Amino acid sequence: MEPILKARGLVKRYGKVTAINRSDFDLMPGEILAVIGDNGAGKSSIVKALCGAVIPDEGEIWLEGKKVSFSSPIDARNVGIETVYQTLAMSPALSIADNMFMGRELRKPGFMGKWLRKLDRPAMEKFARQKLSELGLTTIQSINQAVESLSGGQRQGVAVARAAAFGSKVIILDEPTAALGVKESRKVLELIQDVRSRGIPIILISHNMPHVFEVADRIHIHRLGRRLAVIDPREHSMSDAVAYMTGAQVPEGIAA
Amino acid sequence: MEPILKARGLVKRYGKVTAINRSDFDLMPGEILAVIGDNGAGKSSIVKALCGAVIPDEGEIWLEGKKVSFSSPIDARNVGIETVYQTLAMSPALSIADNMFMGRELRKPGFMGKWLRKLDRPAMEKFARQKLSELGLTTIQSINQAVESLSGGQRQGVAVARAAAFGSKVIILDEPTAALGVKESRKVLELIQDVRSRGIPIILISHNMPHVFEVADRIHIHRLGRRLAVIDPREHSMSDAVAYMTGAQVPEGIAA
Amino acid sequence: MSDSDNYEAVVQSASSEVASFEEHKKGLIGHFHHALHATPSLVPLIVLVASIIVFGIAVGSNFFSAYALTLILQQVQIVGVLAAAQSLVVLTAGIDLSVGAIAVFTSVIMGQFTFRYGIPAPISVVCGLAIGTGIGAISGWLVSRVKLPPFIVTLGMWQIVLAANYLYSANETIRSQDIATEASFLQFLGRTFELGGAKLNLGVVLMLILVVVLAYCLRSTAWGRHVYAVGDDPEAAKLAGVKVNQTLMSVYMLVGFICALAGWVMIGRFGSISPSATTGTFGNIQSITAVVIGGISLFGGRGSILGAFFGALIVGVFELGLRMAGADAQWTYLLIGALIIGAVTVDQWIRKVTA
Amino acid sequence: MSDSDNYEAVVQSASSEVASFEEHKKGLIGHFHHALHATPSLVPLIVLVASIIVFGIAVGSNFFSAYALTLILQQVQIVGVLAAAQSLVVLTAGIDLSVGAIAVFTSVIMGQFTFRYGIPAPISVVCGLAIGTGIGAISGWLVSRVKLPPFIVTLGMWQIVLAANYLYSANETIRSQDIATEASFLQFLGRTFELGGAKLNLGVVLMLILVVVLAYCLRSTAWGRHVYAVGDDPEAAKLAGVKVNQTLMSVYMLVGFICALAGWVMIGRFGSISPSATTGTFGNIQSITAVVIGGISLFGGRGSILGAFFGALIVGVFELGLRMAGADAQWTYLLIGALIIGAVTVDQWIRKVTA
Amino acid sequence: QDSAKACLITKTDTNPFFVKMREGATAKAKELGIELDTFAGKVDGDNETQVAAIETCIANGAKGILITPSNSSAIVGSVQQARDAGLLVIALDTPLDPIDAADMTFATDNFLAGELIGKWAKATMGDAAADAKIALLNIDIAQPSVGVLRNQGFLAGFGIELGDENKWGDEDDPRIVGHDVTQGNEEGGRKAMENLLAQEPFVNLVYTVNEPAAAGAYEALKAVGREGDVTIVSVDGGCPGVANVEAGVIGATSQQYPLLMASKGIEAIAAFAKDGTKPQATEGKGFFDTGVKLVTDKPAEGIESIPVAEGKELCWG
Ligand SMILES: Nc1ncnc2c1ncn2[C@@H]1O[C@H](COP(=O)(O)OP(=O)(O)OP(=O)(O)O)[C@@H](O)[C@H]1O
Ligand SMILES: Nc1ncnc2c1ncn2[C@@H]1O[C@H](COP(=O)(O)OP(=O)(O)OP(=O)(O)O)[C@@H](O)[C@H]1O
Ligand SMILES: [Mg+2]
Ligand SMILES: [Mg+2]
Repeated sequence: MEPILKARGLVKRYGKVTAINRSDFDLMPGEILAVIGDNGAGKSSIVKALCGAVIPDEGEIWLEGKKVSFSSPIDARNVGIETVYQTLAMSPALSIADNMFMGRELRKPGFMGKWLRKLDRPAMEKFARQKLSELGLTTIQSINQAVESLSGGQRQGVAVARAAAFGSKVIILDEPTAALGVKESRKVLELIQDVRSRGIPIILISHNMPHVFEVADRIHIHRLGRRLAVIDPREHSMSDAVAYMTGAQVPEGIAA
Repeated sequence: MEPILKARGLVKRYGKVTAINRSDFDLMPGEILAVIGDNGAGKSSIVKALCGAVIPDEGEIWLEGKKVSFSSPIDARNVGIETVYQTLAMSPALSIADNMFMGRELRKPGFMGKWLRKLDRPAMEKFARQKLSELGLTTIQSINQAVESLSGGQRQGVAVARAAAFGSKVIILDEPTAALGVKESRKVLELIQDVRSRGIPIILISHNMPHVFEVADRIHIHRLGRRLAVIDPREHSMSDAVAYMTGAQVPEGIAA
Repeated sequence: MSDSDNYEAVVQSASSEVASFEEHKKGLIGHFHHALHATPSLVPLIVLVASIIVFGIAVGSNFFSAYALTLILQQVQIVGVLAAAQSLVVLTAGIDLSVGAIAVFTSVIMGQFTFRYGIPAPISVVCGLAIGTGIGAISGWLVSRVKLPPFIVTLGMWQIVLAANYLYSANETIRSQDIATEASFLQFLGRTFELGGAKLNLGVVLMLILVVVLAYCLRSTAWGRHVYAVGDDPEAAKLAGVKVNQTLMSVYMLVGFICALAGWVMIGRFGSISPSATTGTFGNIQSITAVVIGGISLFGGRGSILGAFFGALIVGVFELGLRMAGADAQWTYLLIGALIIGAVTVDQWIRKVTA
Repeated sequence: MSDSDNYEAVVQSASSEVASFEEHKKGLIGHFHHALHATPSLVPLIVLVASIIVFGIAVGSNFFSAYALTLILQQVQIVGVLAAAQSLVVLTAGIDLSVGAIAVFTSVIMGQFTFRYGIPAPISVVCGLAIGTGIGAISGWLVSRVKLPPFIVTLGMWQIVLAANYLYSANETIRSQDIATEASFLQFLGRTFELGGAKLNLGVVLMLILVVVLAYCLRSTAWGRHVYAVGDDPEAAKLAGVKVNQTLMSVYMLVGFICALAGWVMIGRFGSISPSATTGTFGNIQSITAVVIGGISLFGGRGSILGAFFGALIVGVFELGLRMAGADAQWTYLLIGALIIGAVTVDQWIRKVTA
Repeated sequence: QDSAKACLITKTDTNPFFVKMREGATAKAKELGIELDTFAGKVDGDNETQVAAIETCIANGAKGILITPSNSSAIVGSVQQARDAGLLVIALDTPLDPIDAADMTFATDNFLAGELIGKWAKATMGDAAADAKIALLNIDIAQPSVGVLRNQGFLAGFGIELGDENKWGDEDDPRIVGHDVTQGNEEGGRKAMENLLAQEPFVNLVYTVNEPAAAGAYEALKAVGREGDVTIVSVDGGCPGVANVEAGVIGATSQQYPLLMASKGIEAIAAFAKDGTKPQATEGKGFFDTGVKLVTDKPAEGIESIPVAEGKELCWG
């Protein structure tokens, strides 16, 4: 089967620091691919390269067999790649609804919307509230709160809800549950499985091994800026995975 | 036994939003107190009120039996309360060493340090590198990197290393392992136990139940802006704790 | 720790109500409090009203005459229009030092096109507006594509436009009488009409309409939200899918256009067209002052254009009030300096108590 | 998933080497690349050297004469000192519009104290420096304690100080000849000496020393780090234990002091003491321009004071170069605008290729 | 009945010339029992602030306005408004364009002031005038009319062919080294002189728009040791300026009489407020000429001048 998203030989350097070191990447259609690795291994860097947020110094990327080179995240979004960044990418002073619909606002029907381009605020707020409740974020008291005044977890929830609501071809989640509580993390896992069941492949970066082993179809292990191995969670234990990614053990028989 | 840090009836409102709703708080000498609760329950808000980062609208705080009212985090730090904030409180453009020693820089010995007040950069960098290696953060390639160019986990590691290195009376950790990998989280847990063994009490906010139940002496459950209950991890299961904090079940027999 | 493997299952039965707390303050004060919290641009409005009252008491009844009160609007119209333009740039975390220069230059263009080349006045006005927009486009391109700091780009533009203005006009003033007889359309925005005993001119009306329209666009259209997002955190806005460059480009072009409108307003207000109008030199500081007094953050993304409008009026009230009270020029400057600091202190204080 | 309970134990045997990669670029270019990456203030230096060379070619050998080259330093000394002060404020994410006004006012104070009250010149100078520091302290108090935006505080101060300056001096100039005969100490910084055929004065030396000392303080003392931290993210700095208010206060006071030094430099340079010196009105824009060309971010926390110094020199080179090339006054004004944009474009470009 | 109100609107109040004008007006107003409000622009050429000032005077119910227009044609509309509201408007120092837009003008002839120093410089230099190297230090690139009149008057007096009389900088006589701007103060004067010296080190005649600029130019010349062989001429005749003529810094300056203008103006308004009489112009001119005199201790033949000692007595203040 042809990977839906494929990369070969990606390199990214910042001055003397190497973030991606000739790494490869493959995402198969319809799968949940987990990416694991130490802090600073380069996980965020490589997925940012895949979604246009970082322009790699070297290397090539293919989407559905066609070579692509995104010059900005908007390019990637236009072809249906939706991303939750580790830094969340929110406008702190704007409201929850504004942030969720940033770049794809709803307009009022009829004259007001068509000619005066008036936003349909009630509709956007209702939608936002509903998505957040689905994620179990029932502690948000005012949907008009500025994002900067939200708690860490609430903010992350807004970002996840945004990506889940709009992704169409690939969804990339960079540590989507890091700041979330037990209940909220659970809901995100359910959401991920729900999205997969609609046939949309997902890249999930996470440090939570039980969660990774619960939902992933394949696990990409990243170490020192490159792909070390791809393992099948049914064939390897969590201990194996942790041993590989921390360098305690070198995987055998598996091509990087 | 008298709590080392005690609060009664704390209230904090932001416009129409209530973050702390007449909450109480007790930290006993030498213990590890875990604070758990849903996203947005008000955990960060209450610890911020304890360390001077938020001025509560109402309520009183006692440190070692003496009433205190901090008007800034510096007041709290001066009496030995060291905090890792959920937002990390780093200066993005400054280097790792600069951030770790912010506010307590090392000066060169002799004339240069005493009269020209020259910083002892090599010493600070060496110390920083050592602390980070102790936390397992071996992926940081350059100790002169600006903090903004670090990965999410690396950044959190720097913040934790800073608090652990300097706290003397109380250490507050707000989700210190959220962005950390398996290895790095483990090291932080070891660090926490190490600090406790030196007799310093710790407040640990975390969403990771296994970790909480592993290290905590008591668990403060926060719900809807106030303390719902304090439980003993040896007498309650994780399921109980999760049920209490999410509102699935109401704890009985335990005074809030 | 027996059933640890399963603790996550418990959340299925978690409560799913949205959290809510009883309201704290009620009644009139509570309402007022909440209104200020929700609409921060009310704060400069309060300061404005307060300063009108104070000056009214200090200066006496002359100040409350219809003539004096409309005079404030008249005197503020140019700065008001420029402040509207400046607000847009400042909301994107930029700054535009060239607003005044563009206004003066476009007014000169409108005049010279009519008088030097004999182009009909309405077409000259359109040309002026187009050139203003064009200058804005150059700045916008340098800021968004070449990624230069707005301060430098517009500082350079300021010098270039001002010098071009003197060179092109050969420092010649076009006299009011000539315009009135030969091309009165240029003075169109200077036409006055009565409204309840007060005399207003079309320039003031234009300013008011402009502020209302921009306030609507910023608050209720996608474009407006993007302007805020770009100013708030350009990196985040880009990652979230905002076309940052396009938004910046549109803002700078619009600003150029509005400055050209201000140029047209200038002709209406002064009758004549002079390349040496001080707006060219001080228009930038005046408009930035209005914007900052109005509570817009120079770091971008926070504040409202209505605030900037009230800010311009506050300065206008101070200036007229002090002049009418007979303070001499240096004392006026000194007191205006002190009053501006005072106004913003009051503003900060109101914000603090209602936070 | 059998041994899931224990997977965390594995990390005990994890590798504990610090990650490292082979170096990418080597040789001279690699070194140069790395130097630029590590010391961004080299970039304006390159632009400066390039513009000296370009003007040298355009103007001819006259430009490389000791006279012309030292003239640049002479002409730049006041703006250079003000830019050093401005850098400090801008690094804290502030802006100081009052720098020029303080310089002029303190020069007037030094003169009037000596001539009006008969105070010995050195004591007058000290009084001037103290008053400058005091004005800075007021601004610092308003910014740090009352939490007003620096733009507003210093805008107000600018107007207040400038007006006070005219009122206090009654617009009277103290003539150079009178100072030279009666209180030549006031002109101390104007004394010249020869250095390898070039004539330099003590004001220039003061500027150079000031820049070096401030660069040292900012880079190598705790205070300097705190200045950066406060500008970078004041909230984070406060949480991390920086005494934000004290740091701001120290910066504004130091800035007031340096501006007063600039006032003393002015007496040395112009000989006479005049309250209407242009520095009072344009010193702020000139110093901010130098700071921004030098690569300091107006959002605070990024950049170096050496950059600002080079920025001031770049503008000085442009001004003198264009005049020597024979451009007339209006064209000079226009071209300087264009050159400033050009210089920063080159600067951005170098930064991009070496990123 | 309150005492009559009058307004004085000057171009700036940072230039000592206008400060003296204000002092003269204030003293006279006090003497005649008139309530005087004073206004000023921010910089030379600031028309907007003057418009706002006229409006304020109307709002305050003043009887008359004394104005030194920053922009003599641009202000005309506002002046008309004031006259329509029944105020007496008198232009001081600078005539309006057209001159009859004001009820009366009390002025110096700035072109004449320039011409006097031009003629004096030519006569003083003698034969050397044919290959003089002239530096011209003007006020501002906006070319306000006073600056243009003085500049062009100087050139005309020196015998240089003018281009457009309404602007400086378009002459092509090779004796002109260059023009620069000074903002009319010492700081600008020094820098402008340095710039022109860098262009042509052997400048030997310097025209300056006023005496502070001249003092600045002198410092620049002193720095290169050429103060002895350069002649500086200037306009204004303020006390420090005349002192500089005495000290040999300035060769000659054209003296004006702002105090006289202002006190005449106040008298006229007082008369108008009393019985509506309007002031009369000087015979044969469209305005009331308050005169201009050349001050120098090196009189040149055929050019009327007064010695420094007399200039010091007449100087403002
Ligand atoms: N802009 C930058 N400048 C310099 N170095 C950078 C930059 N961005 C990333 N790096 C470095 O690249 C390496 C990889 O970072 P990356 O964010 O991809 O790690 P990660 O695997 O996502 O880690 P984490 O699990 O902590 O999020 C790190 O060592 C980091 O310090
Ligand atoms: N500055 C603020 N303005 C308005 N609301 C705020 C502000 N700070 C916090 N809140 C609100 O207070 C509530 C408690 O926030 P807090 O950060 O304490 O939650 P938390 O328990 O730490 O959550 P998390 O686990 O997600 O970190 C949230 O509903 C949040 O939206
Ligand atoms: Mg990451
Ligand atoms: Mg929290």
